[in-house]
This record gives sequence, structure tokens and C-alpha cells, in this order.
Amino acid sequence: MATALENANLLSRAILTTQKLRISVSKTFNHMKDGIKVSQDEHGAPKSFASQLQEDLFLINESFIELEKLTMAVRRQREAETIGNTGALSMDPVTDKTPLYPKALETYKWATRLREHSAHSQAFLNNSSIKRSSGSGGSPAKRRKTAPTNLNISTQAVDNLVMNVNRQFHDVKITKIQLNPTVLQVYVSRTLQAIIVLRGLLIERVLIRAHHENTLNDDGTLDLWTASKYEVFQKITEHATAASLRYYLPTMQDLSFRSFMHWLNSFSKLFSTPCRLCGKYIKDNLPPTWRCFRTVEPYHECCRP
Amino acid sequence: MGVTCVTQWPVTENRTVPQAVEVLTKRLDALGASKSGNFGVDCETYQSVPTNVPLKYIHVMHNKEQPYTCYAVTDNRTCLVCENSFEAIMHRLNGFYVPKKTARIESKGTRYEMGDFIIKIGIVSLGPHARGVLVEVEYTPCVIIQDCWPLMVEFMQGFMGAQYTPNTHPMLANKQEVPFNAEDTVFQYLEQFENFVKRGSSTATVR
Amino acid sequence: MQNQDKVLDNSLDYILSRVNDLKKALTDLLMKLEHHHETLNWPSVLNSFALLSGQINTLNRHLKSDKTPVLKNLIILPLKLSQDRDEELEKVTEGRVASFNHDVVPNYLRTKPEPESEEREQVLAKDAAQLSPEVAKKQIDNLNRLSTHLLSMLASQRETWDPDSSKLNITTSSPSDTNMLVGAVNMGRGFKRGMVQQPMSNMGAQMARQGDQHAPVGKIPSGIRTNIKSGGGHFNR
Amino acid sequence: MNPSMSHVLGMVSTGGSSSSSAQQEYLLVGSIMDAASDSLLLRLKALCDNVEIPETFRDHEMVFILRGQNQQAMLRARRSVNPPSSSWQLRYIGQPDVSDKSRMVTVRSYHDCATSKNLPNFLDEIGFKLDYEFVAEGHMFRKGRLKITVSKLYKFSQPGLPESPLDVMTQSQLVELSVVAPSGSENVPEDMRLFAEQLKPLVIVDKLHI
Repeated sequence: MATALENANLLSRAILTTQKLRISVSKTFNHMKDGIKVSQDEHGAPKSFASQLQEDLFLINESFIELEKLTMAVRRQREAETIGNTGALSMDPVTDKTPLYPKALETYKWATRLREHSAHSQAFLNNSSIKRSSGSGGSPAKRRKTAPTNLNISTQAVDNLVMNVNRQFHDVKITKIQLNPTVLQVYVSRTLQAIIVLRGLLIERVLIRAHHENTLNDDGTLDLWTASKYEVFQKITEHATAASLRYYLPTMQDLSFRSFMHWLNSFSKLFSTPCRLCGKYIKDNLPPTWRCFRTVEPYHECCRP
Repeated sequence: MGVTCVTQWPVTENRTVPQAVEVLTKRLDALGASKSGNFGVDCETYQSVPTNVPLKYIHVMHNKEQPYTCYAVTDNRTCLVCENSFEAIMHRLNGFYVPKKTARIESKGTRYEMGDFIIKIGIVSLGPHARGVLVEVEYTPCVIIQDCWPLMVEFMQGFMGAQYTPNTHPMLANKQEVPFNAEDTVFQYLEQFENFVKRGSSTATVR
Repeated sequence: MQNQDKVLDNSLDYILSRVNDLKKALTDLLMKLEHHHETLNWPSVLNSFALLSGQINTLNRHLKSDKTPVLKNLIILPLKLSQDRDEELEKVTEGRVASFNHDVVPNYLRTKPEPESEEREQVLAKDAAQLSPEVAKKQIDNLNRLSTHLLSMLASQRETWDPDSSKLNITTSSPSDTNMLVGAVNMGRGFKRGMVQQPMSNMGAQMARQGDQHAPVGKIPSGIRTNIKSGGGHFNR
Repeated sequence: MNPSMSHVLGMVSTGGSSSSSAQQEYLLVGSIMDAASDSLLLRLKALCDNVEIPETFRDHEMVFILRGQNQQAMLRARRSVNPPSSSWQLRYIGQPDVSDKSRMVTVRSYHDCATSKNLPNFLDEIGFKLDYEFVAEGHMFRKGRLKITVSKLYKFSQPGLPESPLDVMTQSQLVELSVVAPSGSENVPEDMRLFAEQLKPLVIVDKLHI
């Protein structure tokens, strides 16, 4: 250990000396190339070219001797250790525990790929060189700016509300799947799921999908936009959006949310409750998708009172 | 994959099989169903070689709805869902299981869509002969049969006639309310196919 | 008669030219050894030897061939010996033989080895003949043992001389492990519980192989033979 | 060589494999001692396509045998234990084709298919009996259509529990070089041999000698 440290010291000194040597050598050459300017030594007497050269050479010699000494010292240290093993160090990549080698490989492959991808995309972009409007890039920032600050409600409040509603309705299971903006996923029985985007505690957007439909995109991001592929749930999404407006009470946000959940809860037996008016399950190939806002009784869209 | 119900559409004495199908398709057209291609469900039965294995059957079934999937059903109704290459493996077991002769039975026909419902009307053929008509109704938004059974019955009565009542669905007997899956459809077809084979063999012996 | 002479002449000419070639190659080699021994490298020496051996071969082939007249049957008779310098002879032999005298003639025209060497050869032959085969074998074995020992010593010494090469030759895989792993994956050797079961299942696998390839009936005995062998292998393990 | 493209090509070829009937597995095997396995992995990382996501696996394989009067059939069921997977892989592997001695690789007929999780149960019902089982853990590499696995084998201390403590088989890891391709793909053995050459002298992969 100590020898290694000493060795390192020697090596760093050797490097410094080498630098010194190089400087003095290049200085010498410069002097020889440019000739000697009329310079003065400490005592003010002009120096001759020969004496300057002599001085330079003396410096070089000094550094060189020092370097040589250092090299000798270093070599002696190395002989104390087994040279065989140090030799193997460079040959066997495994003993090199630093992740340099795999990282380099990875980088290389990534770089190759990146180049290919960018070549492809460049080709594509050249084909369709429509100028993107500069406004589109700025709009999200603008939207963020107008985000209402008066509706800022602590996440604690949202959590409490979710907990309460979960307790209140047996068939409803609410989970918070995104924090900002708050997005709730509501499972109603095994019938449907609702994706609810909240602003404060007010419902910003409702999307109804089948219980077994995906919530996430293929790349794992939250899908807030794709409508359900089933007509029933497309229809219910419409009604739910209407309901969210019907129950919209900016002053009593808590109540607004609860009434909406109450309404939504009435869909838990969507497929097994007949229409209140005609007594049938199906009309236009759809079950009763409309719910009375007050009594939450089921009706077909065209049967509603 | 929603809930399905496979039932037989009776072919009455004075009608041929294509005529029976026509009655249904006309009604569906009138109700505004739109055609959405063809469908097919087939079943090939492998029988064990008695010297090597005690008598057992494996039914290897395909549903065109899941074109890369193959269903292997044992006597105990264990259904192995697998890739189509399973058949190649079955052929490799030819010392133990061989395809039963003339046991390839299939139901082929047109697929209709009506809102969230999918209706498939298929002609069942055992070998070269048409044996009857099977109707499959699928209600796609729902996966729990207990939830939507009355709704489906109502829908089926809507185009198959008010007096028509489908048999109680085998899955209804199941106390646990488990989500419906593709195997359950295949089981229903297998059940119906077995009925056809039984009836076919009994009529053959009568003749 | 004249024809035979002609053939003889041709043949002698040919031999002469071959021998000259040989001589030239030899002098070349000697030159190399003498003057360039500092820069000389092994491949070039080997090249020279290869050349020599090739030329000797062609010479031998020619001497043995049917077309060559049997030189053995020809007689050379020294008619006149003289102590005087013979200029002609000196030129022909490139200065090696100055005169055709009593000193050199017996050596040059000799057809048999010297009596002393002949004697020693005969003694050796007699010794060899007397040796019993067992003793001979023992001696050969002895020699072999010694040489293998020597070889192994050399090899072990080599590792100390040349640590790098020994490091690179670390065994990284062992065939026995390969066999074990392959047997385990494919036949379940070592995975199954109970030793009694093993030969049984092994036999089963053999049968499956036959079944799989639809082997004709005639092939079955061979399958059984290998089966017994592999089963035996198990018990030995 | 474009790694992403060959990856896609590999996928295509495996995707197409299910439809074609006469599939064959071209195989070379070898082993590497545990101590040297790191060097082998590094070398494979340099040689193969999927370096950025080195694929590791821990699979549980069960081998089932159906014995008849004078023949038997063997099927292999395999599933991933880590990460736990609900699907199984069913494989049929024929005996090595020894008709052509000059071939440089083992060739045997091969069929595989993905199945649902009730595979062991299914095989049991159609008469197969479990013959042996093991756990293989290791790395998987791809190079074009070549698949290279380096795996350590474990045997069960308790039957049927892949989570139970496992016993190591040997101090070596199994190295397999395989290609599944339609029969008669002539340049496959050559590709494999060239690749095997690059693994020397760390691992010598050879034909199966059972």
C-alpha cells in the first residue's frame, strides 16, 4: 500500500518534470528559431545568444537528469511487485471492475442506433416539410399560466373526499392515479370504470370505459382521451359529462362531487336493470343508459321523462 | 371479449339448412345489423391409441376470432390455450393420439354487428354434410354473465322470436362470478358440436 | 553394345549433374553458416536442408530406377598408380586430390566399410539378436517413461519461464461438466430422485428414439446394444 | 450490423415460425466454469445485438414423459419464475438427426408453442407423467437469428417448488447456441460455426454427444 502511494507520488513528480522538460526544450527551440531578442539579464547586461543557449541547455539537462532519477526510482518500486499480475491487468478485462468497458459498448451501440434513427427521421421530415406553427409550442405554457389558483385545494382534501366516497358506496372503488392534475379512476362494480379529471374538487372531464378496457397507453402513459370502443360507454360518457355540469356547484365543491358519485354509482347494475318506463332491457341495442338526476332511476335515452 | 351465448337454431322439417339461415339473416338485416366479415369455429378430435394410453379424447379447436390461438380441451374440460403450433406437436404424438376419422366438425358463416352486440350465424358441417345452424351472440361491454343474462335473453328473443328461450347458460350455474373468457365460448361450441356428433351417429345407425 | 555404352554415358552424366547440384547446395549452406551465421535465421537453414534432402532424394530415385544401368556390375580397375602430380586430376577434383597414389586410391575406390567398423557393427547386431523380446520391451518402456518424464519436466519449467502463456491457458470449460449438464438437461441425469429409476428411464429414451425415427426392425438390436452400454455407464458412475 | 433491425428481423422470423410446420433446431452446446463466466458474458455482450438490455432469465422446466408399450414421447414445459409469468412454453424436441455425420451442428426437429398456465395439469390429464424438473438461470443473447444462452442449472431440494432452496448442479454453466429455422436452411450451420469460433478458447461448443 505504502509503496503504491510512494510510487504514485513519484509518478506525478515525474509527470511534472516531464512537463518542465518539454517547456524548456520548446523554449530552447523557440530561442533558436526566433533568434534572441535584445533581452537583459538581472544585472542589466545584454545576453549573448551563446550564453542564452547555454542556459537553456543547462535547464534541459537538469530536468532530464531529474526525470531519469525519478524513472529509476519508479522502476525499482515496480520490481518489488509481481510484474506478471500487472501485465495481466491490461489483458484481462474482467479484473477491470470499473464499468468502463460495458458502458463503452453500450454507448457505441446507442450511438449507432441514434445515428440511424436520426437519418430515418431526417428522411421523413424532409418528405413532409410542413412548417409547424410557432404558436403550438407555446400554448401549453399559456394554458398552465391560466390554471386557476383560486381552486387550489390541498391534496389532503382530495384524499379525504376519496376516502369518504369509497366508504359511502360499496360498489365504487376510487383510486388516485395521477397527482397533478388530479386524475381519479373509479370502478363501479364490475360494470364500468370512469376516469375523472379534477380541478380542485370540481370535475373537469369524465370518461367512461368498460371495466376491462385499458387505462394506460401502450407506452405506459395515462390515456385521458381515447373514448371507449363500446357504444354503451360512449353514450354514458355523454350523459356523465352532462351530469357533471348538472351537479356543478363551485361554491360547494364537496357536495358537487358527492352527488356526481351518487349518480355514477347507479350504473353498478347497468346491464341487469330494465328501463323504468318501458320495462325492457334493450332499446336501440343499448341498455338504459340515462339516469334521472334526482332519483337516479334508469331510463333509455328516448324513454326519459 | 364479452359474454357469449351459443345456441342452436332449429331447422324445421319443411326447411333446408340454408333456408333456415336466410330467415335469420333477413331478420337481422331488417333490424339494421351490419355484416362484418366471416367467422369460423372448428374442432378436430384426437383419440388416444388404446395400446399406449387408456381411451381419451383431446379436442383441438380454433376460433377465427382469435386466429393465432388454438384450444385443446380434454375430457375433463381442461382447456389449454396455446399457439397454433400446438397442432404440430400433436402430430408428433402420433403414436399416442391420432385424429379421429371424420370427426372434424365446424361452424362457418357470417358475422354481424349491431351496436355492442356481435351475432354469428354459422352452418354446422360434419364432414361434407350440413347438420344444422348455430347462433352465437356476444355482448361485448360486459364480462360477467350473471350481470347481463336477462339482457341477452331479451336481445336474442328480439330476433329469434319471442317464444324462443335459450337453454340456461352453463356459466350461470357457476356460483362464482368470474369474468368471461374465450375458453368459455369454445366450451359452448364444443358442447353443441358433441350434440351434433351424437345425433349424427344415432341417425346413421338408424339408417 | 554401343547402345549400352550410350545409356551408361547418359546415366553417368545425369548423376554427375545431380551430384554437382548437391555439391553446390552444400557449399551454399556452408557459406551461409560460415559467413552469415550472425544474421542467419532458422527458416532459411530449414530451407537449405529441405533443398538438400530433395536433391538427395532425386539422386537416390535415379540410382534405384530401372532405366539406370546397374552400376554395381561395372568394374573400375586402377591401371596405374603414381606419386606424381596429375594436373588433370587436380582440376577435375577442384584441388582436392592432387595425385592418383596409394594413399588415396583405397579410400576412393572402396566398396565395403573398413574391417574395424564392420567388426563393430557385427558385434552390435549380435547383441541385438541375443536380446529377448521381453527385455527389449522393458527397455523401450523405460526409455518412453524417461522421455515423458523429461517432457513433463520441460512443460512445468516452461510455465515458470513464460508466465504469460500459462495464464492464458487457464481452463475455462471442462468437457466433463459439459457432458454432465447436457445429460441433465436432455435426459434428466442427476435431476431424478432415486438411482434405481435412472437406467429404466434411459432405456425408455432409447426406445423413444427408435419410435421417433421409425427405425426398421433390423435396427433394433443396435439400439439395445447402445442402451446396455449407456446403462452400464450409469452404474459405473 | 444494425442491432435494432436485426432484432426486428429476429422477431419476424420467430413470428413466422408458428405457421410453418417443419421446424428444426440447430444446436451447439458447451460449458463455462463459473469463474470464467464473466469473461464470456463480456465477450457475448460485445458480439451480440441486445447489449443495452441484457436479458436474464430464471426458468422452471418440467419434462413430461408419456410411456406407451414400446415407445414414449417427451414434452417439455417451461415457464419463467423470475419475473413470474402466467404463461408456459410447451416444447417438443426430437432426437438428434444423425443421418448426416458430416454436419457440424446437432439438428433435431423442434416445435414450441406458448400456452396458458394450466399446462402441467393438461399434460397430466392426457397421460403424461413428470419425469424430472429443474431450474435454469442465466443470460440470453441474440445475434441475428442466433440465440445464445448461458445458464446455471439447479435441481430441486423439494419437488415442485421452484421457490424452495435449490441445489447447484455443477461449478459450470451450460452454454447453448441455437437457431430454430425451417428444415434445410443450409447456411445456418455455417453461421453458427463462425460464431462459435469467436467464443474460443473460452468455450468450445460442439454437437450433442449423449
